[in-house]
Amino acid sequence: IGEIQRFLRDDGMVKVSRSLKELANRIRKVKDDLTKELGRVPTVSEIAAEMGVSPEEIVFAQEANRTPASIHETVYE
Amino acid sequence: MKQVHSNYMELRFPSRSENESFARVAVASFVSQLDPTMEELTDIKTVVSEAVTNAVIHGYEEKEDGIITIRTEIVGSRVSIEIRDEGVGIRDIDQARQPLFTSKPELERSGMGFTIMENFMDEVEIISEPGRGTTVRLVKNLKTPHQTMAN
Amino acid sequence: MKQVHSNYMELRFPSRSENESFARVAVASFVSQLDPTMEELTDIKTVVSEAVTNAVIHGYEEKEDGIITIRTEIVGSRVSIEIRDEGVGIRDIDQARQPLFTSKPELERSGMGFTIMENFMDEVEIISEPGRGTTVRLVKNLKTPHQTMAN
Ligand SMILES: Nc1ncnc2c1ncn2[C@@H]1O[C@H](COP(=O)(O)OP(=O)(O)O)[C@@H](O)[C@H]1O
Ligand SMILES: Nc1ncnc2c1ncn2[C@@H]1O[C@H](COP(=O)(O)OP(=O)(O)O)[C@@H](O)[C@H]1O
Ligand SMILES: [Mg+2]
Ligand SMILES: [Mg+2]
Repeated sequence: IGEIQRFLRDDGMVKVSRSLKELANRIRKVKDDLTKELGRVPTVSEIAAEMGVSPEEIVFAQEANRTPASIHETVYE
Repeated sequence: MKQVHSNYMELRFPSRSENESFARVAVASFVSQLDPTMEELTDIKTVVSEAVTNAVIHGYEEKEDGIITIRTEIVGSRVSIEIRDEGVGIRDIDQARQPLFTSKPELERSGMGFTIMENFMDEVEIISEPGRGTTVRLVKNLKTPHQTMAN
Repeated sequence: MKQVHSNYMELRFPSRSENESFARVAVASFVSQLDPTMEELTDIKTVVSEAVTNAVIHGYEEKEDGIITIRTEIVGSRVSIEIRDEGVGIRDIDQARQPLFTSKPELERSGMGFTIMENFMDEVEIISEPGRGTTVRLVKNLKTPHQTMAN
């Protein structure tokens, strides 16, 4: 279990709001690349497959680019 | 023949503006099972935001203890989303649907919520009764990846 | 004094394995209101997966029309998640909690679901009755940004 935990925790203390923003930026880039490659807009699954995450996670990460993820962000930053 | 994929989810949460973001992610992530394009998902997130914001601001007039219910159903490539509140309701639905109509100009509302829903979705139905609440039923037929390719 | 932030959401969906990913993201996106660390959010996603998978595989024995309910509550920095099914239930809860115990070795289950929940969460409560179903209550106290910085 210690090992599973360590493996799952490699992101350490990074705040979700920041980490998701980075992921959201990568999604945008993958989407642009796939659009050129396929000659059409990619589907969410195609982007998810390219990034090795589930389509649901893509949706979640994308949200980070829209609003401050939390009430704390405005308070503490 | 392949069986048609069908599934649903139901969501309840209090009428607080910070739940708008959660609601759009929950609905969009559920719909992502159908392999939509990013644009289709953005449309869906936008209309969910509009409807939830309406429930918070108009339905419950910013009282934070109202309950908002969202039911999302997928059957084949058809997505139905129902957003319900038990708030003040709408007296004149035809007027509410008019572009630019808003009953709260003092809050700098644009009056474009229902117009956006009509633009982004294939069907928009509003069921409302003053004092009882409002249900907005939205339907979108997703293009299958195959159809998208043909475009 | 600052008022404590509190909020909740309730989610219902049928017992299909394709809803596990949706459930995980829905809970995570709700909890992200508290701006947890990535590590805390990963812990929460993992335990939701484990509990939903248990409801699908054990509770409803892969019948797809069972209903799974998740209620998530946040009060201050305390997150409570309740995952409920109305499936077969658990006869011997102490045995079920044992590391490596599984009643379905033929499905290559690891028997580590409850152990993972105990490791990642601060409280794990299992309420179950054979023939009635199972409720798993999980609680995690998030470190506030201030505490995290002090570490
Ligand atoms: N859930 C609701 N409950 C009560 N009234 C509503 C609701 N949704 C919309 N309305 C009414 O319909 C009007 C138009 O809504 P909309 O097109 O979204 O514009 P806006 O929200 O900018 O006012 C609102 O101003 C309000 O009077
Ligand atoms: N929701 C549930 N309904 C019925 N039985 C359950 C449920 N969750 C867990 N169990 C029982 O507890 C055992 C241990 O669960 P878990 O630790 O997750 O291991 P695994 O799922 O790999 O078997 C399961 O094998 C099953 O017998
Ligand atoms: Mg509006
Ligand atoms: Mg398990």
